[in-house]
Amino acid sequence: KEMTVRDALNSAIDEEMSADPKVFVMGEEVGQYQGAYKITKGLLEKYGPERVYDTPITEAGFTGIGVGAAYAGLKPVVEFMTFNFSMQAIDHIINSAAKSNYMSAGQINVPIVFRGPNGAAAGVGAQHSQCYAAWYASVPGLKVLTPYSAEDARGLLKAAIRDPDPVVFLENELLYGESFPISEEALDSSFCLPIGKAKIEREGKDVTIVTFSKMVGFALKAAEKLAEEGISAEVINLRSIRPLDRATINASVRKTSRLVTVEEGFPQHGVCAEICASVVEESFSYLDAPVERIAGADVPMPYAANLERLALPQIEDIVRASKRACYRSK
Amino acid sequence: KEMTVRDALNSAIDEEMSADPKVFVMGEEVGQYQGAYKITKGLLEKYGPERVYDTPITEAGFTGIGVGAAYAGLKPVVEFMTFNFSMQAIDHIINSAAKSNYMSAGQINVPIVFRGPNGAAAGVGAQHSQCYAAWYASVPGLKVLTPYSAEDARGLLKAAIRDPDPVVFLENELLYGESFPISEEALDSSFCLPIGKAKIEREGKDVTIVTFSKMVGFALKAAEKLAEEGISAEVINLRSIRPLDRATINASVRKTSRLVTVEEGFPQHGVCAEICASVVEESFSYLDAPVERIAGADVPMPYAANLERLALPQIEDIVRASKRACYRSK
Amino acid sequence: TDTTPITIETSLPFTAHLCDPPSRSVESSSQELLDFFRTMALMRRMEIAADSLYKAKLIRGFCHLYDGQEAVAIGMEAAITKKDAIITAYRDHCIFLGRGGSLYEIFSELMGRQAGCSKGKGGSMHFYKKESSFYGGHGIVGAQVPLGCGIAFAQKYNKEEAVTFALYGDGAANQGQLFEALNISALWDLPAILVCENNHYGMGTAEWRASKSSSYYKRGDYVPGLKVDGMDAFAVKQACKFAKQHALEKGPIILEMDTYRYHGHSMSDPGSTYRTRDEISGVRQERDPIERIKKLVLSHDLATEKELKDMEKEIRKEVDDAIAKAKDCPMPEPSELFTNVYVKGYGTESFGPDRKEVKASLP
Amino acid sequence: TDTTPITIETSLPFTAHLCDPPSRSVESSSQELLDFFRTMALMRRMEIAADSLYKAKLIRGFCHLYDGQEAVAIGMEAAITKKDAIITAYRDHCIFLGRGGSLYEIFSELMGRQAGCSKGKGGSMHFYKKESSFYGGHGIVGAQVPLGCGIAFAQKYNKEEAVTFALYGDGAANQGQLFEALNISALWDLPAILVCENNHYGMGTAEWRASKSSSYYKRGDYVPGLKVDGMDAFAVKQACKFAKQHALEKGPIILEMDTYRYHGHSMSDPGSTYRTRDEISGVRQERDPIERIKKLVLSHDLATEKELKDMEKEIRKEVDDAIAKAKDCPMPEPSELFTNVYVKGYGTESFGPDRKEVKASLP
Ligand SMILES: Cc1ncc(C[n+]2csc(CCOP(=O)(O)OP(=O)(O)O)c2C)c(N)n1
Ligand SMILES: Cc1ncc(C[n+]2csc(CCOP(=O)(O)OP(=O)(O)O)c2C)c(N)n1
Ligand SMILES: [Mg+2]
Ligand SMILES: [Mg+2]
Repeated sequence: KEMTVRDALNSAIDEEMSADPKVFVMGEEVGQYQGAYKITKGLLEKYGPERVYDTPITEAGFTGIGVGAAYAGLKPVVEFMTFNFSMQAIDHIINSAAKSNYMSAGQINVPIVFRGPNGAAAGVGAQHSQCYAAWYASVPGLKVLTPYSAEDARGLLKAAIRDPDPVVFLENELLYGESFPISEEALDSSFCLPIGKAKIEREGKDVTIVTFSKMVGFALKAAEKLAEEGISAEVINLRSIRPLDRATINASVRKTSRLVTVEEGFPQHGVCAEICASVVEESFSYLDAPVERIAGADVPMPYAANLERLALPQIEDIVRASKRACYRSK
Repeated sequence: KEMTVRDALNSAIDEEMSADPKVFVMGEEVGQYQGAYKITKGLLEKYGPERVYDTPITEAGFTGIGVGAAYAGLKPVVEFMTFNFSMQAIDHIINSAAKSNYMSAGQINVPIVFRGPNGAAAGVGAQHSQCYAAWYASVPGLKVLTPYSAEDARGLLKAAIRDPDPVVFLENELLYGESFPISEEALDSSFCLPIGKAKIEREGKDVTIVTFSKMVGFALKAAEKLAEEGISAEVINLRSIRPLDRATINASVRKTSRLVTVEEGFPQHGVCAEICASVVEESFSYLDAPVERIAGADVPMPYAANLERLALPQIEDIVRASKRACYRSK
Repeated sequence: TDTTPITIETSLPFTAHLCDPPSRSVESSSQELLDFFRTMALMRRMEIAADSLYKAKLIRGFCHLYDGQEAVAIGMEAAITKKDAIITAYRDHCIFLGRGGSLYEIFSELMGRQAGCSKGKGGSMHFYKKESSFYGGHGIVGAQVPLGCGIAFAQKYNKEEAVTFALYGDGAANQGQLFEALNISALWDLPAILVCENNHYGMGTAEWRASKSSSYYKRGDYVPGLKVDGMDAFAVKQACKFAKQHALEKGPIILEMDTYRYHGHSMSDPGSTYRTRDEISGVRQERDPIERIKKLVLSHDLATEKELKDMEKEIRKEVDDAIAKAKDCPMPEPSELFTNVYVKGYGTESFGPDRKEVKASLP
Repeated sequence: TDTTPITIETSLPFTAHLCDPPSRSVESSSQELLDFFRTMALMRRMEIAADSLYKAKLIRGFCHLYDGQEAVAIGMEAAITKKDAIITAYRDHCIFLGRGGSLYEIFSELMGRQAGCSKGKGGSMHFYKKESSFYGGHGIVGAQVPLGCGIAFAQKYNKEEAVTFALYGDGAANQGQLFEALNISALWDLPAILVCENNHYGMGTAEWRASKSSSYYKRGDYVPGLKVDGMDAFAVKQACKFAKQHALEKGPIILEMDTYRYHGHSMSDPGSTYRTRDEISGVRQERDPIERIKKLVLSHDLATEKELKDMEKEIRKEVDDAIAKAKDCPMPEPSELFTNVYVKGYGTESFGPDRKEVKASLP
């Protein structure tokens, strides 16, 4: 059986809304328009305007309202049309949501999900292509999830909605239409994935490739190519950037002794940098080669198709870096 | 001769305003009140209300206005009362300032400085203590400077104001009142420090300690203690987080073979993580020990004095980590 | 307790925007009058004590005092129930007290002790009392307004027949997120009451220097508003009653409370560089909210000067006792550093500054 | 060129807020009328062509078309000089053309070619022409309004006697930063003109679903405003002239342009799920801005139907030629990936995805 990421997300929200009357959806165009990317399709019709709220284009205002509703015990699922626009509301995500439980010593918890497409889409230019994984994942009090497959999308979104803490849920527009095999278990309405646990997507013994979101697909393709050349790559899908599953990453590197990290976002202070630091801290003596990093180019996203391609990690970059890690040239 | 960081900043702005009529100052309480932390003291009186603007408490609005003025060729120096409030305006810093020169292929450059205290002060709690160094320094198009001493403050702020690109200038409230020796050269109105160059504050041969802002002082004190125990520590003051002076860091580590990184901000995806990644990428084979990281605790900043102390790096943490790097216990 | 009804006339008429103002005659009782006096005097004394503790370095960081503005807290509380929610900014000590918080919790929090209302983790700006619908205590100017509208959203969602009061200053009144939240609240008929505590200064900036229009009760444009003498607890009470009714029936409304802070903005501000001492003493003499109630108590023969003096002595002792007790209260346990980061930490690791030395598994 | 003066009556009266509306009689000339027709027809043709190029996958990502709204660009341009600045959102092709940009630059940018006005690096939403004071081309809803006020700030600072027009949509009109910028502009008397292009939908949301008050010309509260028939280029011209004068003398003003977009919001939106086809065709038939000018041209005997048809043919060819030329234009050089990140890169290293493979020293 197969399912698209879009349907996985849609069904996850649908099921959680049906299970818990405190769950509601808000955001720009999520209702009548069915969602700019149709993730919330059918929800308005099914649950009515008391559960599905179209907001004006005022991220600070509606995010603040969402967080306030969560203070009072509701479970909002707030859509950002893209995470680029979350910058307008970031103070509420950080100062009003992430820190409240701590500042109030546990009085005010904030069961809210902020979700939407994150990172680069295709041809949308510098202001619409940023990846916010590292920013949000740097903040204690937040949980940051990054699904890759349909199973990830369903299992993690359902877990996020049920979670009593604020969750930043970073999707990828280019994955919405992709189909993935899905198990019966994952289709069950009780299905949930554990927050904070990475998934080993492919086992291997020569090199560990750690990544998340769309790049998991690229890493898997790179692993296939590497296999053709006799290199056995283990691919780790982080699923959760915060909490970060340091144990799984380090266990894998202790086995393979080689690490390649991959992300689409800007490199400096990124997710890759943290993974490198974590492995150097915990498994330094196991490392047989420098940690390799493949990331978005250190420039704003250009529009032109050829430049855009150069600005984003490609499968061959992952292959090349993996070979370097294994001291194989060409 | 000695000078406080406050006077260094104040004189830097003053001199640049006097040198270039396009330089003006704006922010909350910067004029009549002389600045919440008195950095802009005397400027209103000296330059009048056409060069010094008190703004309403509307960071998004006045930052956007500052950036627009820079589009049109003025050189605004925008004060955030603290950088925590820059989150309200972060979209303008990232999308309107950092990316414009690129998106316009060089037509719209943005000569603006965003400055103010960053990171933890004393007893101000979770919403007023965040360090934004890693966030801003992850963004291509921005330059991010972090002065420690009075000389840094003068030389870097003057360079920032003269720079044709947007600069995020992260000060530290607890350093404002500190006095530092200052050279005649640094007092000259032509004085400027190069952007993107780190400073070796203390030479050493056994371990490299890399840090910035207030933690430079802690690292220097740690180095003294280490010296008493026969460990010679080299202390690098980054001064600039973006561009990051990878060359100076790596050269030092190639000499000492050991690295301790220190920052006050949250650890995950922080400045330390990037330094570790950079050294692992460029100088892996020179490393004789795991890279050590000392950073803010991975929690929102607590108010109580004892917890706050536990949440922030202390000199003894740096000493301990340095000894670990040198394989010395106790 | 003597609950003889008394009718009190507000000092000034209300000025209304897009609504009919309520009557100037406010229903009260002898008991309420005496309660008002006592609680306001307690608030005043508490804030003065906090000032001293700050100067003695027992309170750190920011500390924003409410003296001068007590009538707003008192009048609002008298009009509503604990099911109605309140949210405010950093100037939150007296609101917390009004919602039923204790002096001991307050002073403990201010000094960063275990018994603090936020166990010492929040500090002066971050008091909460969720059980009586007090949602803090927020440090980012303006942020509490959308948050408050969100609480109102939840009240409506849950069909609670309760409202939320979101308090903000004249400085905060220019914040864009306030206009965003107001538009949404109006579209969705949320029972949100925006209370602008206009104390005429945002830190060191006089209202007219920060606001092109300082008619804050009209700044909602299409949202009704009422201007209220915020130094008159009965005017505040009447306005809040009116606003609650309005909010339940028709959605958001703005109340502008004309008030004054005696202290500087926070402890580092002497509060006298941007306004004259004459201005401050003029307000104290002519508009002081406690003096007004005192006069009413006396003119209605509800207590003698001597009885009120005794009450004040009692209050002073109450405050001193709470401070003494709070001083004896220990600081938080070091392990508290890692609690409350999450409700559900899934046992993941969290780190102190030196992660090889201090690590915790999050509960 | 025939500059015989002609006086044209605006289709509708202006509705004013806190100001006296300008006269409905607009001064023009035969030349101007013909110019209006030609430029608007060119704009229309250009946008239709962009639509086709998008469908042929030669344009990627977002692409927001302006057809229906041409009278705003044209009328505004006719009232001002190139020293006056304009800033807008992502729906920027026609504004750029109006400021003197060429079709070749436009189509090259849309297809990501070297000759694009942003060398292919910006894309549809990020056109600029600084030499004629066009400051873009912005993708974040509302952000361009404070930016525009900042440009006005610079004009005033430099004593330039010029003004800035900041264009935004009815959806953007609720953004808080707009109210923040307006307050500051009013306090500082900035020569900023906020132009709300009310095309009645923000993406798929009808104005009344997003705005409690959709009287956008009044949303500045204390700032004057004027409601204008945005389908009538002469009404727009008159309003912009009036606004410029006002802004120079008294500070900010809001112009609400009642207009309409024929296309969907961007290319993925069919534009017909949230409005009826009847509504669209009704506007086309009764209010089309080009038809209105055409009628004026004919009724003043400035050209025959035939001559206008010929002109349209010419325009079609002009557009086709520009497209053909743009298609021949190469993509940017790969080295352009690393240019323009900074004006001054200090020779520091920048990295491609694989930093051990692709590295650049920033100029
Ligand atoms: C977004 C933001 N900007 C700036 C500050 C710093 N600050 C704290 S209080 C204050 C003045 C607020 O004045 P007002 O809203 O009138 O409230 P009052 O203090 O008078 O009660 C400022 C500028 C802040 N906390 N948050
Ligand atoms: C801050 C932000 N939120 C959301 C978006 C996505 N978005 C782009 S255009 C648009 C609708 C804007 O409508 P309006 O302001 O009426 O302008 P129009 O497109 O009608 O010209 C939306 C929601 C964005 N670009 N920026
Ligand atoms: Mg105030
Ligand atoms: Mg619109």
